[in-house]
Amino acid sequence: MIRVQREDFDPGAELTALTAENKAVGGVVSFVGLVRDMAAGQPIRAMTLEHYPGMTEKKLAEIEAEARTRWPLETSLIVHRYGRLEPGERIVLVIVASSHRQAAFEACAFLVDWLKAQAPFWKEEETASGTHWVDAKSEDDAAAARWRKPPHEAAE
Amino acid sequence: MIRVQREDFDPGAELTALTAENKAVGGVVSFVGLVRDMAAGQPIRAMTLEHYPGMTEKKLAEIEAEARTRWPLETSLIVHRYGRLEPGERIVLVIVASSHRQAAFEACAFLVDWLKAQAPFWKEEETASGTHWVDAKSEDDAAAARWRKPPHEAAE
Amino acid sequence: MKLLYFAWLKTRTGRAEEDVSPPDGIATVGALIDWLKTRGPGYAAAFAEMRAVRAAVNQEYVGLDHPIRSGDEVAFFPPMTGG
Amino acid sequence: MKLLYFAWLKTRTGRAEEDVSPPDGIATVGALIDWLKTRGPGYAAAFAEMRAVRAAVNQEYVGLDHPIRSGDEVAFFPPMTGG
Repeated sequence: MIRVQREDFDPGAELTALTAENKAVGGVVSFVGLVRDMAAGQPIRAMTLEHYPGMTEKKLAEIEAEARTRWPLETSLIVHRYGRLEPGERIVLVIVASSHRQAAFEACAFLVDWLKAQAPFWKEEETASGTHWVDAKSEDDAAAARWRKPPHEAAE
Repeated sequence: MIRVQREDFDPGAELTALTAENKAVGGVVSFVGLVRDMAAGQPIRAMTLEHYPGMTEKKLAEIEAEARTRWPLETSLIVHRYGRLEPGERIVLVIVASSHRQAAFEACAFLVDWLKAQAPFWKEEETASGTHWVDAKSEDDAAAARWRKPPHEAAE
Repeated sequence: MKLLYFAWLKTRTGRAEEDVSPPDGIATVGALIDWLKTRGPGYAAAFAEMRAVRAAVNQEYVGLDHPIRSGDEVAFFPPMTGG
Repeated sequence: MKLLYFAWLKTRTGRAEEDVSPPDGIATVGALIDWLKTRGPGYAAAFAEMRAVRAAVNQEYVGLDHPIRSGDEVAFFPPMTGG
């Protein structure tokens, strides 16, 4: 399941709801991304996440579907916020449940890396010197590239 | 922080409490282990986790300290239950918070693998045919061995 | 044809979206960009650094040689910096 | 010397813990096990499959050659199956 929303979410409530009644789940791995008060060595006051409504939901659903073809998952959830967020606020929640913990860890890391590189969100930061759009980090592309299938597998 | 307890825990409340007021945290990875209703292809009614009081706390604290020497973590928490647990109940919670998501993912996976292999807990399962002690799985040792430092690193 | 601009492409063009009818012969994303750049200094600034511009047609990421037709939704934006 | 038994070692020996005073000359975990096995069929059964027995002295995992002394807490258990 995926949700794109302005408002905050409750990680514990999502986690409980996601796995209630599914007793095949042995391990649940979750990721919560938070706004940090520093970015590139500079204090930041807030950030604003802009997104592409419609396409964002579509890309998140594609990413989730891809994870479910790669790992044997019982269930999964991606919640991503947009709008202005201050340090300490939650940005994104990814929860993956599987009967096997290793699958859950890998799929959750994959989803986070992949959505950072593939989901249409753009971050604007507010610092003492004004607001500016954040440049894409090559480390985010590198993290996503870890999960790219080698050509001989992709061709199968 | 580590806790060994009979009673259930609230993953969302723990997560919120752990990262409140720490605005250097960018990513929080958590693992919740749940009792499955099947084990080795057999339906199970319940399981009972026995532990070695005192030594359990000591080993968990050692494992957590080891993770904090290996990754730059802001904070971490391990909560492990003991006693009789039914399918769907929570067994263990591991939360790791870092300014960098990759460190949080790796440290959380390390802690879960390592505690399964190193923490003094023993599992007794109740099935239709009675109760029996569960044998250690070689895959758990293999998972823990992934994190063993090669000899030349360990010697440094 | 509906155009959408995000992040600093929106700031530079001065608009989040617009409807345009490019002249005949504008058949690819790249040709559309070349045409847009003639429409004023804001557009020229938005598309000055093509290394940092990404495009989507009908909500799929595409390259500059991707065909476009009337009725398409074409979006321009910098590389994603989400989460 | 305090002995602790967990999981099926507890079931087989019939006790969770006990205080023992092994005779002089019992200086290692292995020697202690050999002595315990002479104390009855439950002990013999508990230590019959040594491949599946682990030990800790004063809450540290040790091998069979680890020294023991009076006042130690010695625990016996199968490989861990936690979480």
